[in-house]
Amino acid sequence: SSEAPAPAESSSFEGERESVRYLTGFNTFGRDAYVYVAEELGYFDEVGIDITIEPGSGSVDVMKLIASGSADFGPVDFSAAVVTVANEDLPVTAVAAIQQRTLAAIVTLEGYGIESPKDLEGKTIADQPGSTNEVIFPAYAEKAGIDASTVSHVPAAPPTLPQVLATHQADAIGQFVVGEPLIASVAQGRDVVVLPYGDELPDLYGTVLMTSDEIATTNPELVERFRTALLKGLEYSIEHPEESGEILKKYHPTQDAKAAAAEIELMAPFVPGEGELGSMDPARVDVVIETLSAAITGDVTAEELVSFDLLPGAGS
Amino acid sequence: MIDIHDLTQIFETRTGTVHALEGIDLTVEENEFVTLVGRSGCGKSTLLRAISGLVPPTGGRVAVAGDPVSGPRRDVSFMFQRPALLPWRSVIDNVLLPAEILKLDRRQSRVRAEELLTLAGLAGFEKKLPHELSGGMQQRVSLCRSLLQRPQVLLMDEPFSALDALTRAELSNELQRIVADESTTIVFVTHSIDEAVLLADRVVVMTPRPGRIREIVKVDIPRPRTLGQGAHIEDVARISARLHDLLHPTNETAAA
Amino acid sequence: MIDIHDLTQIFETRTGTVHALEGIDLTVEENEFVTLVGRSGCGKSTLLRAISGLVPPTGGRVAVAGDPVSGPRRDVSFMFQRPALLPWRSVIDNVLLPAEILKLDRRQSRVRAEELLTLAGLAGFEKKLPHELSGGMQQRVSLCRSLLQRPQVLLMDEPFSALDALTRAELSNELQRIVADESTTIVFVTHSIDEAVLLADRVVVMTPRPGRIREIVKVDIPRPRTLGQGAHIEDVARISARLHDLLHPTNETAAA
Amino acid sequence: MTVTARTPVVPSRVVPNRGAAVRAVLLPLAAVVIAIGLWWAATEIFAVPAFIVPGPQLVIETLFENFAFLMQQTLVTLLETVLGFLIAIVIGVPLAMAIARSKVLEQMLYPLLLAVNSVPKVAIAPILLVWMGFGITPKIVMVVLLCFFPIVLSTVSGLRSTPSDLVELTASLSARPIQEFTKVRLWWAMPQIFVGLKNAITLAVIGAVIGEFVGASSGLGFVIVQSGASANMALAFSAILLLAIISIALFYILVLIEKRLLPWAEENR
Amino acid sequence: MTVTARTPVVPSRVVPNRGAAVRAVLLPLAAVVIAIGLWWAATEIFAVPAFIVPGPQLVIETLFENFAFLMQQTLVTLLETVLGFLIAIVIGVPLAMAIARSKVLEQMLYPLLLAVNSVPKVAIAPILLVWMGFGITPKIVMVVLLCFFPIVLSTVSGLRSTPSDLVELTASLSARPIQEFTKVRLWWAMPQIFVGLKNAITLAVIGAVIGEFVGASSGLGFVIVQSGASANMALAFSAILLLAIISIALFYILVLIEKRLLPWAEENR
Ligand SMILES: Nc1ncnc2c1ncn2[C@@H]1O[C@H](COP(=O)(O)OP(=O)(O)OP(=O)(O)O)[C@@H](O)[C@H]1O
Ligand SMILES: Nc1ncnc2c1ncn2[C@@H]1O[C@H](COP(=O)(O)OP(=O)(O)OP(=O)(O)O)[C@@H](O)[C@H]1O
Ligand SMILES: Cc1ncc(C[n+]2csc(CCO)c2C)c(N)n1
Ligand SMILES: [Mg+2]
Ligand SMILES: [Mg+2]
Repeated sequence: SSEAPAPAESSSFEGERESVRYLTGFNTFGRDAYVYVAEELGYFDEVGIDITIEPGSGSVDVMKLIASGSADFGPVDFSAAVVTVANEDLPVTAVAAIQQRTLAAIVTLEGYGIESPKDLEGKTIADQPGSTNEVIFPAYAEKAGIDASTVSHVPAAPPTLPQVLATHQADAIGQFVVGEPLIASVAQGRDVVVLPYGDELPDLYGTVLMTSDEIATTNPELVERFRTALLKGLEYSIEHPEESGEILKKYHPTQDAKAAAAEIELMAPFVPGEGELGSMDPARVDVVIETLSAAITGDVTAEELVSFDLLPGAGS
Repeated sequence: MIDIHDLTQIFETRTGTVHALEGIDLTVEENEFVTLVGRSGCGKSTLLRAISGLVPPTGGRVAVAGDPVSGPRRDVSFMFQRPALLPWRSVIDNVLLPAEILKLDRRQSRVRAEELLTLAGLAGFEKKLPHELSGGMQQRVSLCRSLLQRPQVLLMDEPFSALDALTRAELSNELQRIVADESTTIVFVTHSIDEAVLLADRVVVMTPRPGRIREIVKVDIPRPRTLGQGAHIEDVARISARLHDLLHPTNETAAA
Repeated sequence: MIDIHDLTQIFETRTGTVHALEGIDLTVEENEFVTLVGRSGCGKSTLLRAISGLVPPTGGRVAVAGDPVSGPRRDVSFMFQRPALLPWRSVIDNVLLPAEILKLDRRQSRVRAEELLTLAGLAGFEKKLPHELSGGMQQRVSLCRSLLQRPQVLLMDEPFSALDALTRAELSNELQRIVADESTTIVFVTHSIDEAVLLADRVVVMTPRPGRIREIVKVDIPRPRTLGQGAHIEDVARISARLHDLLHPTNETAAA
Repeated sequence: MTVTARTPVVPSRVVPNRGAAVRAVLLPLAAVVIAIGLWWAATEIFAVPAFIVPGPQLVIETLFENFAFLMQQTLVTLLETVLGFLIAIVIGVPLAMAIARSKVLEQMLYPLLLAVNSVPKVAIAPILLVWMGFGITPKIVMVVLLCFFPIVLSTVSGLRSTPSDLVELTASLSARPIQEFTKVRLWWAMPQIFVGLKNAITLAVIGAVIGEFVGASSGLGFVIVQSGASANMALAFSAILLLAIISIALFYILVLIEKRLLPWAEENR
Repeated sequence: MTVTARTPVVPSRVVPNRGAAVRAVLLPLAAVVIAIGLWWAATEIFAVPAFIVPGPQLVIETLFENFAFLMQQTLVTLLETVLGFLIAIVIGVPLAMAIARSKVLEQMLYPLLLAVNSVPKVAIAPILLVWMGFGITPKIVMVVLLCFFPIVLSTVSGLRSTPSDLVELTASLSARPIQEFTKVRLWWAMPQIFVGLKNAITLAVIGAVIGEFVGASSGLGFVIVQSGASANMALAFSAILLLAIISIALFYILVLIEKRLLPWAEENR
């Protein structure tokens, strides 16, 4: 994993140090840079945490690994968390929002005849079967007033999606908003058209920081320390995208600092919300559950999904 | 040494049943040299395998040294009709195989192996691989291998078939010496009446399908014997003629 | 029919060079029956292979029917020292292999194959697989196979080594009939002096390492011949004795 | 003092041995039962959560709940597997034949085959999709890519290991190369070719699944992706179970064909 | 009228033939050059965009730009591959030995091995992670899982195909089973075991890559996932190129060992 960076300043933490295993959301792209920023700037050190960062492989895997105790914290798409926790009873819980609005989007190219959600009717969307984007789509379609039955979904593995779009094998693909530069790089000069789900479904959260129910109940103090440091890194990174890109590249030399900075800039508007950075609203969570009800077979409550008492500004 | 009673061997194949041996009764004394003769396919090899314990008989009993045979024994050595050399081993290592398996003394075995190879005219070929040898040379390697362990009982299936008369004579002499010096019991298959008479105390004549013993001919000529020479030329001729008759079907009635 | 001039065959192996043949000069006339005798390992099989074109000679020239040999010929048939049967083919299908390869008439070939098998005492075994046969039976299948195609030249490497005297005699007769009726030229390796004399027009005696021709002995006894019988018993004895002398090293000086 | 063993020295194949036939069914069954038992014990005793490894009851329940659907998907995957496998044979055996005959071809082709073989197929998924679309073609291509190499390797080795005795026999009959091949080498190589085929058939199943991972809306690979994406491990495991059954069934079909076709082979006697 | 061919009938191995040695290097090289030429032509002529298939120049440029980094990743993958491969041999050969001896074991174990073998490994990658963490262990386990089956299959077949002649020979010497195995069957099986190993080594490379697809932060598999996700096909292809080179190198190391160890084998004569 990552080499230990020189602490920015000698540790000011007095208590007992703890080790934390952290998973990124998916690999090591700009959208996950904030954890490296936090480490590089010594934020974890300040709170007495020795962190190990492993690249994750998507929301569901991250939840599984946290639930089974193989990792302690990780970012998970909240919509994926709602559906998975509801259906499969994973003992995981959210302890902070990373993005207040969902990054999920439909992405297409100029000239494919899609300018607004309405244009999706009669078109094909390529996406991984069962992915969050696909799962949310019916709710999105309803809100946007599209007849979902006229839209056909083409199954394709995530790494193939940009190529599938660029070669017009499909009219649109499921992506996160931050994927825009990636799509632009293969679009051969065409403009990228992004239709964020957040436009129609403003209540959906984006990524949230999750930990296991066990850690949340037995070690709330660690959760708070960790969450504080991570959010500090997040805040710094959206304010300093360029520098964050460089930091990421330092940890992962194959990453392109500019591309990472671009992702962070794209992500920045989705991070802050009404309240404190990272906060979540029980009423909104209920709306999210309601919105996704079509994909949910089990029962789930907001409290099962989110540890409201551990959220930023929850009074501690 | 070897007691065979009412031995029967049947092979079932996709295309029917072959009665290879039927009602074989034979006793071979310790230190006796018995040769088996009979037409090709009459069951000679099968009989040797039954004695060796390689193939459990379909019926009847075989005992070696008083013990019923239920599998191969360490004191019985078998020289197969085909050389059965290990293609990845040099000549000397092929000959040394029994020493390795029976855990005999390494150095002594090596000395003996080299002696045997020299005797068989294979000096200088110790390091060759089997496929670099002629057919007769391969057979001689196989012969040396079967002699390495100084067994109590030696079962030999046409050991000289691929050899010229001279090599045959030399190796026959060695075999007679072994029987005399090391009190080995030998059962020896051959197609040569001369060889059968030269070597045997008794010659067992078999008839084919089903393989039965037609007659056992005693060869009461004093040893050492040599081919086509010596005082007992008349005895040899008489016995040879008798064997010839037994093996020849036109003299069918004369036999029995 | 066969012209061999100054033939040399050298094998290079990991462990050194073997001079298998050196300066072989031999001419075999059409319809002649030549036997090769010599001690085991003297190069008889190697000579046959050189004639057949299976192995290009290291030096010298071989011609068959006037054409230099550069590879196997359709009118030359080779019976190998080992049976070389295809384990997945039944007896009859093994015998029919040449017919398939040479695209001979199917029905005729089948009739001939059955005739040959009967002659070789294998009637009833047509459907068996090779591993269900005795050693001698396998050799007979191989013999039948080599006779199927009525070749002009027949190269036979110890075809009777695993056979009993009776079967040997029967098949020898058949071979002589083939030479007489079908004007086949035969080169035949054997270890049996009797067989060499019985069958050959000329006997080629070879000496080992390097393999050279020691002498060629003419057998001018009228045909058909039978073993150990007939009017020319003295001629046979004389020639046999001569061959014995040639093959026997203590009489070294007597030869040459 | 006596040996009265009456057991004939008969390969069980020849005189159909009832015990053997029963054993051929009972033993694998026993093994499967034991395996499922261990699986159950492992999940129960170590309290492995169902979202990591679901217990057998749950998986089998799920399997029967979705039986009709899963059978349909199984058929899709089976079809891709079998088609790709047959194509791999049709390509692989002649290729192996050419390679076995010619050192030059071997030295030129093996590095290329190895290169193709070592490419992680998932990594070239976009190429396949762009090139061949979402139909059955890319799945079949994936199957062929995954399973032709063991066929080639085993066949080449089998053809090359033909004893020189038998090669000389055909040579002495002036057999043409194709005759040498069809009458001798191919048959000699058969037992080894079957080893290659048995290897290939299990890879073929994997190939079909990977093909479906890349872009499919049916097949067991699709089921695994979809259920994996929602952490529905019970459904994923039912699909995996069906894959295992397909693999085992296809493998034993090959074993049966082999025993029929090659009764003379040393291993089948 | 005369045959004056002076070519000795000598396997080229015996008298080191310079031409053959040169050919053994030049021909594969030629093949690779041709392949790269075709690749170049395909991308140029059909104007395939670089985000689908990058041209060779671009890939090789990228490779040299990231040379030190890629070498590090190559070493990681190589280590996993070789370790896993060796473990697979250590597990596979004794297992094959047991299976070859006992029909009962065969009938019990083969279905299980087949089942394990047919599970799409990517689908169980998270299980391995949960069980074994993010270290090198799950990658090595993946390698073993992918490559032990061909070893077992080939070894069993090799051991079983030992001619009855040779088996009877050891039997007649009252050899213990272990002696029969070490002195005869194992050697007889060697050429076939090597076929299994050659198959296994290419699968081992793939296994390491699949292991790195999930839960790794180094190795060529990691590079491929990362570059694939950012449509950086040039980098992905450099990694694939290095994988191919690893595969080819390991394969030919096996070939060399085989030729050294088994000069008597029909195929090596
Ligand atoms: N392929 C080979 N490689 C190396 N040496 C060989 C090869 N074939 C034969 N030889 C050698 O050539 C010599 C002659 O062998 P050949 O088989 O011709 O003898 P032969 O007269 O047929 O003997 P036999 O009567 O025992 O069959 C022998 O010394 C043998 O070791
Ligand atoms: N494994 C087997 N399966 C079926 N039949 C067999 C088997 N082994 C031998 N036989 C049959 O048993 C009979 C006797 O064979 P055996 O090998 O004992 O003969 P033999 O006397 O040694 O002959 P030869 O002198 O030709 O070697 C033959 O008819 C043969 O076909
Ligand atoms: C190469 C690649 N990039 C991103 C993701 C994460 N992800 C999972 S689903 C999805 C959007 C489509 O639904 C995205 C971006 C992935 N799995 N593979
Ligand atoms: Mg016999
Ligand atoms: Mg010879």
